[in-house]
Formats: sequence, structure tokens, C-alpha cells
Amino acid sequence: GSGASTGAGESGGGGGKVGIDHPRADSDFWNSYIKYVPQMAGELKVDLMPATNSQNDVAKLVNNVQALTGQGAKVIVMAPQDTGAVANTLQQLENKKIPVVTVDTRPDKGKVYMVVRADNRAYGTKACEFLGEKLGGKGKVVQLQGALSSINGRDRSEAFLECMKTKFPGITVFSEPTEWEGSKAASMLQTRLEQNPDIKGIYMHAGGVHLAPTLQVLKQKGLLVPPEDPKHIFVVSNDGIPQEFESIRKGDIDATVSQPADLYAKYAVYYAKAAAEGKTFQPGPTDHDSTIIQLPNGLEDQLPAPLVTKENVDDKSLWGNQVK
Amino acid sequence: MKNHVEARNVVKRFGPTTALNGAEIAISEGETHALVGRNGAGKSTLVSILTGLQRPDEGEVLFSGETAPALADRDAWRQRVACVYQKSTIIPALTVAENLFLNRQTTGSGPINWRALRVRAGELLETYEVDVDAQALAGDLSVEQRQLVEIARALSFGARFIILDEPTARLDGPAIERLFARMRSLREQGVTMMYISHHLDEVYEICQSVTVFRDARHIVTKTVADLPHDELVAAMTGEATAAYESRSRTPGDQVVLSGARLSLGDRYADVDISVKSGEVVGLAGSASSGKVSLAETLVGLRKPDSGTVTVNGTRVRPGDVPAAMRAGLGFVPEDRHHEGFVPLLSVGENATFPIARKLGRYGVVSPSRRRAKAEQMIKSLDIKTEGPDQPVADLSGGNAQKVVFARALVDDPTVLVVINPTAGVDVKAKQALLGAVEDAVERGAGAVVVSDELADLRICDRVLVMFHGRVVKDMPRGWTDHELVAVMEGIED
Amino acid sequence: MTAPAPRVRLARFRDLTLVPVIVLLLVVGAFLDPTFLTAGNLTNVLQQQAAISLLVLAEAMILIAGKFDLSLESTVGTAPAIAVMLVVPVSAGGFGIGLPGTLVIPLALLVGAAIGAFNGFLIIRFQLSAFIVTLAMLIIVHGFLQGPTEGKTLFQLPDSILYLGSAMWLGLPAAIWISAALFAVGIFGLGYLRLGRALYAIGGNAEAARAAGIRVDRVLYGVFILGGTLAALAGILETGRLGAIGNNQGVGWIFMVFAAAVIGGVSMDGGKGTILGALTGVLVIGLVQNILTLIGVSGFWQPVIYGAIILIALMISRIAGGKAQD
Amino acid sequence: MTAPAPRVRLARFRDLTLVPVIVLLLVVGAFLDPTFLTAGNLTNVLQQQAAISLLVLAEAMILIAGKFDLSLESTVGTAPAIAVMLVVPVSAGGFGIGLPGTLVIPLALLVGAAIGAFNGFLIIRFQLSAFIVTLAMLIIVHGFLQGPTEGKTLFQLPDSILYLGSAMWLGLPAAIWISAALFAVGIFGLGYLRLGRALYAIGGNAEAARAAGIRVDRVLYGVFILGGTLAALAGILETGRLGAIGNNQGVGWIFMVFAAAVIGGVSMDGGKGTILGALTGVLVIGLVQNILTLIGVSGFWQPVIYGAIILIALMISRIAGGKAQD
Ligand SMILES: Nc1ncnc2c1ncn2[C@@H]1O[C@H](COP(=O)(O)OP(=O)(O)OP(=O)(O)O)[C@@H](O)[C@H]1O
Ligand SMILES: Nc1ncnc2c1ncn2[C@@H]1O[C@H](COP(=O)(O)OP(=O)(O)OP(=O)(O)O)[C@@H](O)[C@H]1O
Ligand SMILES: [Mg+2]
Ligand SMILES: [Mg+2]
Repeated sequence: GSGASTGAGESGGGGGKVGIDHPRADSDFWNSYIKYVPQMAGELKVDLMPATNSQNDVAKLVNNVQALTGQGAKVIVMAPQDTGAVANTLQQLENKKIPVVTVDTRPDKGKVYMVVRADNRAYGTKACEFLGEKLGGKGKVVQLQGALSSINGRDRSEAFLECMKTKFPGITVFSEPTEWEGSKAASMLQTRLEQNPDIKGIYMHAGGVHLAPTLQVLKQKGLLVPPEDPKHIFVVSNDGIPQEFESIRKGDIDATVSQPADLYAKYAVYYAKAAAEGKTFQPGPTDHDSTIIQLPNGLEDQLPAPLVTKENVDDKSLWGNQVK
Repeated sequence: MKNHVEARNVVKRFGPTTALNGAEIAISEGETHALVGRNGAGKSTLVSILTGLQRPDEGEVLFSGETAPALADRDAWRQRVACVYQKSTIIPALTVAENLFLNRQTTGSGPINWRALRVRAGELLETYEVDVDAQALAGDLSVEQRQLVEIARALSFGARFIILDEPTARLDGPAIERLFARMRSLREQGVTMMYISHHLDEVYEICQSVTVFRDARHIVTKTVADLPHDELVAAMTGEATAAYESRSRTPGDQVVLSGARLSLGDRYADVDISVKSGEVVGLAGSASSGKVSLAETLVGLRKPDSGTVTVNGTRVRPGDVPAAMRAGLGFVPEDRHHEGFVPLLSVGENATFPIARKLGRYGVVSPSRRRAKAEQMIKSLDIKTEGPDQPVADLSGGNAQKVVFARALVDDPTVLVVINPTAGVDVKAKQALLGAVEDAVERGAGAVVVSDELADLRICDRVLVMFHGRVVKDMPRGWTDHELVAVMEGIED
Repeated sequence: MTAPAPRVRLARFRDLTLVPVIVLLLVVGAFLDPTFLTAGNLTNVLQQQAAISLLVLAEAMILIAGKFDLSLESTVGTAPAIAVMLVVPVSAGGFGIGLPGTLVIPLALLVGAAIGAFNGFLIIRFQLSAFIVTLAMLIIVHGFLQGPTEGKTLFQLPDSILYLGSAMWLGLPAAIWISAALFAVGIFGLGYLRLGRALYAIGGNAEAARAAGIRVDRVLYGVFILGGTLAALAGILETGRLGAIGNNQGVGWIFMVFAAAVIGGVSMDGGKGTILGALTGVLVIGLVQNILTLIGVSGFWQPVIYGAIILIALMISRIAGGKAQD
Repeated sequence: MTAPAPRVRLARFRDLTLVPVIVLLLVVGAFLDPTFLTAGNLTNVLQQQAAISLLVLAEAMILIAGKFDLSLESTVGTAPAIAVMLVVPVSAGGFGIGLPGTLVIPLALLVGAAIGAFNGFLIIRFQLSAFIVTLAMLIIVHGFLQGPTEGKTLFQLPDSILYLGSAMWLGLPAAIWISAALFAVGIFGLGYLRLGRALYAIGGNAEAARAAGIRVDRVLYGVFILGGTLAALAGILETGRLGAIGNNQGVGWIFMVFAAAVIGGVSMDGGKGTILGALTGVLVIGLVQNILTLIGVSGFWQPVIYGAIILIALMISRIAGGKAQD
């Protein structure tokens, strides 16, 4: 990061207070993010207000933003899980000249200073390519979807299906809407495996909720075997939490897409500070292995989201290897 | 003789109401002791204290000279006293058999033997000559059948002290006779009983001594022989009260209520009835004769399978209460708790529902006009209440019944249908209610009185007797009790 | 015998048992955060509660009439969404029917009323359990938002549906005026109108209400339809506030709605409670949420504090009200 | 007078109004997918329903006793999680108290019982509305999962807590045996024990039950405590099935639990229904879910079909039962 500000106190560094709203507290990914935020803010010396939490409810998000601006926030960081319904709020913030950094999601309408996210469609595509290759372009796979009403779940799901259709037309995909619930995931996967014992691949949208139930079902069915075994089912996860890495090391699952919780937090705070200081950015490559692209309503910094397999699972730079 | 049960200086308050104010009672071993008093005198409250359901604010209860057990020790209470409460304690979703043996389905802690329980229940019902199926759901029974089950249960405990709080309010003649026979034989076995009723002649028939409560206090205790009827009534009311004299009148020509060729399932068939203005028509019949169902059809609470009902010249849609009311009908339903009043709403509101539309314009109900109307009704029916704003739930049974009457009379009906109008109502109130019916008739209304109580039927110009769903006889004024009962029982036609 | 006067006063007072709680919250809030007592913040609280308060109004009436409606929360999203989809072109997520945009508000209200009528039909006509019927309807109605939109947010909306939820009238958000006006109508209607009093009679003893000449079924139908319509209106206000209709609009509200109604003194058993009481319930919930947001309690523990405050409010309303709750 | 025989048969039969629905589902399922009627698939259905069925058992008892408990669903996650955190080291997300791992199941059951006891305390002692108390408790208890874990999934669990939910006994998952055994106990207990019958008496008319010498408060405490304990056991089974305790464990179950109990004939008004009926309700729900998964209905429309089937089952149980529901 750049920036010359020193001194952490009130309105230090010519910036102003940064208000931040967290989207939810019930998934491992977001919890890691929530923990990284104050840490990164400390490193970057950003004056962070106490964070609010909108518990996956856009109405709460709107209320929280109102409260934060009421309390004097000069920049808002948020992660709207409903990308349409924040339009009015963004409009109001623009009227008040308060720049907005959104994390993880890209609002459909309304001005944003910077969107910090990895490309969720890319997650789906990466998972599809990995499974397609491992299965040699034929067979059956199951996709344990998140909630269909969440943009990220939908992006992953659509990209996965699209990629399968175009690149691996020989593969049949079963999509199971799990609403991000482990219980539903276990039941649906179990039922589907009963119906199609020849399923050879699984893509899980969220390791945090899907990993343990999937392993449990595979174990019960005696399908938790090394990749060399013909009975092996290839599993790709999504998130990059430490437990997924451990399972990769053990050979229980084969890959995961590491969603960079640390980078999300870091660059959310980074851009919030930059906005407070009045800096501007241009589309193009950045100094941190990512690219800024132009959106109709702002800019988006597309952070890298590496596919983690047995080969690179011990890479120290993966956030999942840094949490303890 | 030593006192089997004694309550001393009992005080019980409910919010602003003092239900018992230093009340006392002493019941000797082996006697049947009547407790009488006007509605709201505190009789049922004393019952709940004597059965350990409520704790008195002051005072004490003694059984055979010993202090009563702690409230939590229900078993100890149940060994000492069994009770038929005024409020039903039947659980509708359970069978009759289980209701009879509630919480004593087995003696030990093992599993319940339903077959044996059924047999025991059947025997019990047979002993008390209650003609119901032990396996029927209690909720499917008629009001009087439920009451019989309740009585059979209380008597079956083998307790040495039994309280009966208005057990006969819902029973017809033969059932009452059976109950009395049972009570006599229990007394011969040395069982002590406390008997509460508003039928004072029953007191003289079955009890040896009597205690009178008035305004939450003990007034007098004497043997029945020492307290003739007039003095008893005077003690209850605090003033000399003459017996009710029914008035005579000549009915007009105009037919205000008629039912033609009415039939409903297995309840009644092919009934014709017509009531003239200025006429009181009684409907009598033994249990299940169909008289209540017929009356409920006339007022629109039931829809007949066939036949027509005409109120005041208007043919009303069957099963449409509002239509019948608009045509000029007022009625008192059979069970006040079920259909009579909304307990949480005030006396004023309950009394004025049928005329709500007249108490203001544009759908607004003016509270002041409602209160004024209600106060007028409270006065004319002598309802004992704190005022029009008191919830009906807080009133005693008789006063609640007067509120139901107020509702029926509030719109000056041209037709009045009253079903068991005086159930659970004290002597004076009974007179007031029958007087209210006769007043309405004198103002030109026609009335139908459905009742199991012969005294109620005395005000009728003629009595239609039903038997097994058909009208079997039209008896003009001047019948004797014996004649009427004979027809009702189908002994004579 | 006691004079009737004190009893009346006590009964009136019972509607207001939460007023001390509200005062306490105002004091505590002012103490905890200087922003709290500003006109701007309090306006925000009211605006935020405007939509949900209409649901509380609807639910309070339904509860007083002795029934139950869980599906209101789904109507909040589905009614405006279906209306919008009938109006906007396919490219904006519509059905391609293309009704005129000015119809969108009446259409939304109509959808709400239709949902209410269907609930009423199942509950009154078939005598099914209101709890489970409306629970199933909660799921079904939400499906009718999720199905046609395929989970996507509708954000190209006709202006007319945005107006009410975003306009300012006389310096205050229109939504506040609307919900204040409807509460005033509700308080008056349930207190002084024949029809309003009929709700209490039906909820208190439906058989007696019938015997008193009240057309019970008809009134109940009316209440369900009115409830659905109010939920649709809440949805319209919320849509205007948020500028789009997300797939989760209204989801999860119903618990707060019940909490507000019950701590406000409305009985789950019917026949008891007032609209004014329900309003105080809404305010308590709104103030608690606002204070928790302002002081920034950790999102993880927030529910505990929140639930605990509901319990405490419940106890206060129980102790002050003096009667057992059901 | 009617002969007693037909009436008995009818009453018995009333518990089983859903049996035709189950048969129909089995036929339709077999028709739609060849896998459906295989032993493996039906075993899966049972295993998937095992945990939730214990909640239905608990809720059915509570409903029969005339009360209400929404918080059971939160206990499903919180009870095992707290027990685990008392046992595992800080590095695995524990409190660092380090009680022996063998204690984890008793601890979880104890936490469940404590939650039930607290519910009972508030509802019975303070006479608060059971609906709202347990609604607040639903939020609070879930907060006690979310707070200490800070929203993280507990992955490192002692083996003992995983055993019951994942073991196989005699070729069938242990969870099925356990829940079958508990249902058998429940059917027997509520059908043949005095204590069980007391629940019906209390739910039917609490005053009458008290007059009959039933210790109403004590029995109700017992029911709430038993309910909480069963919910904790459900949580243990679910934990074993899923291999981890996520932050959402149990969340959203309560609606299905009520739906199963009510379509199975248990009344929301207390005093009516049987455990056998509730069991048929669970089976219907389980079969519907399984069929919908097998035939792969679009996720967007699934709720509509699901809700509609609940409504239909409700109607069938209403028509076959012959009585209005409450
Ligand atoms: N639970 C209660 N709450 C408030 N007031 C009550 C309650 N129970 C009784 N009361 C009041 O106490 C007084 C005595 O009532 P009680 O039922 O004992 O009268 P009663 O003599 O049995 O009358 P009735 O002959 O009509 O049955 C009445 O004024 C009644 O309104
Ligand atoms: N709930 C019920 N279901 C079916 N049949 C009933 C029911 N209640 C009453 N009946 C039957 O209908 C007929 C008439 O009953 P109804 O209650 O009108 O008699 P009633 O004259 O009012 O008797 P009572 O004087 O005992 O009140 C009887 O044959 C009775 O068995
Ligand atoms: Mg009495
Ligand atoms: Mg009868």
C-alpha cells in the first residue's frame, strides 16, 4: 500500500472516519474477513468506526449506513449481498459526497468508488475446468449451490454450468440448491449419490458449510478413497479455509478456489483510505497482481483467486495458511 | 355433632372485588348442607377455597378439626373432598372414560389398561344411570350429558365430603331425581355433602341444613325446617320478596314468528310452530327431544335441512343470525359461556352489539351513547356490576346471564327466543328475567321460552311438548307439573 | 363497591405499559451516543420502521380477531415484484405483458389483497389451522417472487412505485406520514368503529360474536384481505426506500412483527390488545435496533442482547399489564 | 346408542389420516424415479429425518400440553457446540476449559435441558406468552452459538459426539434406531402412562387438570426440559451426520417441525393429537423433500411445490380427521 498518513487518532491523516458494514457473521469466510479488517486498518492506520453488521439483510444494511453517516463517516465500506436493493442508498451517499467501497459484490446501479472482489464467475469456471479435466470430459457431477438469491451463488452456479456446457458437453451436472445449509447439502448429496452411484465429481460453493457434510456422506458411502482408486470422487471446494487445505493434504478433496479474505479486507481498507484522501485510480494492472477494470458506475479491482491443489496447498501466501 | 368441614373468617379478593368478606360455614358430619345466596354472593369462590384450588387471603379451612393440607398437596385435598364445579372441568378432547378417571387411570405407576378402564367407566356410568358411551369423546356430548359425567366422577371418588355447585342447573327432571336418589344413598353411607343451587325447593327436598350468604358474608345457618321459604328468600335478598306471579294476557292476532315444515337431520322433523304478538309459547321436552335445536334454528344459529322461518313477516335466510335480528328477533342462547358473551369485553359492549349500528353514524360507535344505553340496561335488569366498563368475565354466572338478556332485549325485539333463560340464576334474578320476558311481550312482542324448568314454562300461554324430534302436544295454560312431565316422557300423549 | 372510574383509567393505561421502556431507551440512547437524540437520527428510526410497522398493524388486527398470518412477510416482496413484472419489459425482468406503469401500485395492492383472500379462503372456508396455512403460504408466496425472477433483483422499476417510499412531505419522509396516518385510522377504527369492535368480539368468542349478529366469516375475510393489502403497501414503501426489489425483501420480518405486537400487549389468543399498544411495540424494537447499531455491538453477540431486551420488554409489559399472557 | 366398536376404529384411524398420503407419495415416487423405492434411498430418507423427527417429537409433546417452543431449533446447534467448546482446546475453537471428551454428550444434553428449563421458568413462573418467550430465546440461544464461535464452524470435534450420528447398527444408521426407539417410547408414554395422559389433560383444560390433582406446573417444566434435551440429542445426531457444527445448524427447522406436527394431527391449541400422527407428518415431509430432490425440480420453484404439498396434506388430514383445526 501507499499513503503517507501517520497518527491514528481522530480524523488523522487528513482522511476522516471510515464506516464499515459487514454483511454477515455466519460463514467462515466472512468471519475471517471481519477479523482481518481491524488488523489491516491498524497496519494502514485508518480511523475505523465500530463496524456494523447487516446480517444478510439489505434493509438492515440501509439502516446501518444511515447510522454510520449520521455518526460522521466520511467513507463507507460495505458488502451488499443484494446488489440491486442498495441503489437508493448509493444515490443518497453520492448526494452527500461520501465515497463507497464495496467488497465482494458489484452493485447494479449507483456510483461506487471501487469494487473490491474476486471474480465469482471465475470461481465457477475454474472449478469446472478442474473437474472437466479430471473426469476426462465425461460422467456426472454434482454442484452444491449456495443460495440462489445471492449474487455470488448465482455467479458461481451460472459460470460452472456455462463452462460445462461449452467445454465439457459430455458431463451431466446435477445442481442442488442448499441455501448455504450443511444439512440440506448432506441430504441432497446423499440422495443424489443413491440415485446416481456413478457420480464422479462434486463442486461445493462454500467449503465453510459444505465441506464437513460432504466428507461425512462420502465416508458413510465408503467413497473417501485416494485419487488413484477408481471409486474416487473428485471434489472441488470454494473459499480457501484452513480445513479445506487440510483435506487437500489428506487427499479427501482435490482442490479449492481460495477466495482471498485477507486481500478483501486489506484492499477494502486501502481504497477507503485512498478515497478519504481524495486519490483517484485508473483502469489497468496494479502493484498487487490484480487488474482494475472500468465499470459503468465506477471501478473494480479484480483480486486474484488462485485454485489450490495438492501442488500449491502449502503456499505460505494463501490466507488459509496464515490464520491460526 | 362434630363439624366435618369448617371455614372460618375467610376473605378473598379479586382486584377491586371482594368475593368473600369474613365468610364462614360449618358443616356437620354426615349432613347434606345447602349453601344458597344470590348470584355473586361468593358461593363458588368458597367452593374453590374448600377444594384447595385457591388460597384464601385470610381465614382458614378445617377438615374434621384439622388444618387443611398445603395447596400444593393435591392428593391430600382429593382424599378429603370431591367436587362438581360450576364451571365445567370436562376435557372435551378426551373420552368419557378418561374424563371419569382423570389422573387416576391406573392405581400404580404402570401402563394404563384401556380395556379395563373402559369397563370400569362403563360400570360407573351404569351405576349412576348415565346413558353415554364411555368411549365417546366428551366434547361430543350434550351439555347435560357432560354434567352427568361430571357428577358421576365426583361421586365415584369415595370421598367423605362432596361439594356440588349447581349440579342441577343443566339437568332435566328425571336426571335430577336420579341425582337425588344417589345423594340420599350416599348420605345413608355417612357422606357429608355441600349442595349449592338456586332451586330452593331442591334445598328443602334434599338438605338438612342451610347456610345463606349475602354480599360476600355469612348471614344465617339453620336447619331447613327452621327456615321457611319466605325467610330463606328474605335472608338471601335482604328484603321480603314475594313469589313470582305470572301475568295473564290475551295474545294479539298478528303472527310474529313462524316456522314451517322444519326438519334437521336426526334432531327434529317436520315441525310447524307459530307465535303471535303478545303470546309466550313454551317449548318443552326431555333430553334430546330436539327442542333446543329447533329454537336455535328459529334464531338462525342452525340451518335446517328443509323448511322456512318467518320473523315479523320477513322470510329470513336459513342460518343467518344477522338477518333474523334485523327482522326484529332477539334471543338468549343455551350456553352463555359458549355463545352468550365475549368475556374480555365490557358489559356495555356485550349488551349493545346488536344495536351498534344505531349508536352512531358512519359505522362509528359512540362510547358515551353506548354507556348510556348500557347503564339503562344494567338498571332495568338489575345487573350487579361495577359499571358498563367491567369485563363480563368478572361477573358471577347469574349476572353474566343478565348481560346476555340485555343483549337480547336491547333492540326492543318483536320476537324473543330464550333458551334455558334462568340456568344458574338466583331467585330474584329469575324473577327479573322472567319479568323481562313478560314485559317485552306486554310491549307487543311474541316470545318462545325453551326450558327444562317447569317454573319458567309457567309464564307461557301454551307449551309445545316435543318428543323424539316431533311436536306431540300443544298444552294451553293450566297444566299441572305431573301432566306436563308425563307428556315429555312420552308416558301419555 | 369500587367506583368504575379507576378501572377505566387503568385499562387505558395498559396500552401504554411500554412508554416507560421507550423513555428509558431514549435516555440510555442519548447517554450512549450523541447522535442518537438528533432529529435526523430519530427520523431515520421512524423511516426505517415505517414499512414493518404496517405489518405490525396488519398482524395486530389479525391477532385481535383471533387468527394468525405468517405469510405477510412474503407479501412484502412478492406483491410489488409481481406488479412490477406485469409492467416492465422482459429486458428489465418483466413478464412482457407491459401494463401501464401507473397501474403498478394498484396492482401491487391487488396482489396483496388476493394473497390475503386466499389465506382467508383456506382458513375460514376449509377451517384449516391458520398457523400452518399461512406458514405454507409464506413459503409459496416467496416462491412466487423467486420463481419468476429466478432469484435476481428487480432494479429497473417504474418511478411510480418508488415515489411513496422515497418522497419527502413537509420535511419528513412520506413513509412516516403514511404509516402514522394508517395507525391513526387503525387506532380509531378498532376503538370506535362497529367493524373494529367486531374484531374484538370475534377474537374473544367467535360463537358469541355470531350469536350477536356479527357476520364473522365476512369480517375475517376482510381482515385477511386488509392484512395482505397492508403488507403490499409495506412492500411498496420498502421498495421505494431501497430502490429495488431484492429476493429477500421482507424475509425474516415476521418474527419482529410478532415480537412488536406481543410486547405491545396484543394477545396471541385473540380479543386482547390495541393498535396503540402495537405501535409502542414497534417503537421499542426500532429504538433498540438503532441503539445497537449506533454503539456498534459485535454482530455475533447482537442477537443475544436483542433477544434479552425483547424478554425484558415482555416482562415489563406483563408486570405492568398485570395479567397472564397467552 | 351407537355401538362402541366403530367409534374406536375411527378414533384410532384419525392418527393415521396421513397414511394414504404416504402411500400415494410412495407410489408417485416409485413412478417418477426408479431409485426411490430402493432400500438404500428409503434408509437415506429416514436417516435424513432422524434428527428433525426428534424435534417433532419434542414439539408434539409441548403442543399437546398446550404450550409452544420455537427455540428448539437453536438448541440443535447451540447445545452440542457449547458442549464441544467446553471440551476441545482453544486452538480448535474451545473455551480452553478442557473437560474430558467423554463428557461431551452428557454436557450437550445438559445444555439442552437447561435451555428448556429456562424457557419453562419464564413461561410458567412469569406467565409470559410462550410464543414470544421462545421466539426471543430462539434468537438468544442462537447468539450463544454465534458469539463464542464468532461465527466459525467447529470442525475439530471429539469422536464421541460424532459416533451416534454416523455409526451403523445392524446395517442401519444408529440415528434411525435411536429416533425409532424414542418415538416408540413417546407413543407408549403419551398413550399409556398417567404422566403422558396428563399432558392431554393440561393441554385440554389446565384448570380441570389442576382440579384433578395433576401438578400442572411441574409437568410443564418437565415437558420443556425434555423438549430441550431432545433438541440437544437431535443436535448430536445432526453433528454426527454432518461432521461439523456450522453456525446454521438447525436454523430454519422449526417451521418444518410445526408443519410436520400439525399435518400429523397435533393441534396448535393443545390437548389434541398423537405422537404416531406426528411421526406420519415427519415421514410425509421427508418423502416430499426426497422426491423433489430426486426429480430435480428447479430450485427457484421448489418452495412453491413444497408449500403446496403441505397445504394439500393439511387438507387431507382436515377432511379425513373431520374436525376444524385450530
Ligand atoms: N377470577 C375472578 N376474578 C375476578 N372476580 C371474580 C373471580 N371469581 C369471582 N369473582 C367475583 O367474585 C364474586 C363472587 O363470585 P362467585 O362466583 O363466588 O359467586 P357465586 O355466589 O358462585 O354466584 P353464582 O350463583 O352466580 O354462581 C363475584 O362478584 C365475581 O364477579
Ligand atoms: N353434537 C351432536 N352430534 C350429533 N347429534 C347430536 C349432537 N347433539 C345432539 N344430537 C342429537 O340431536 C337430537 C336433538 O338434540 P337437542 O340438543 O336439540 O335436544 P334437546 O331437546 O336440546 O335436549 P336437551 O333438553 O337435553 O338439551 C338428539 O337426538 C341428540 O342425540
Ligand atoms: Mg357460582
Ligand atoms: Mg340440548
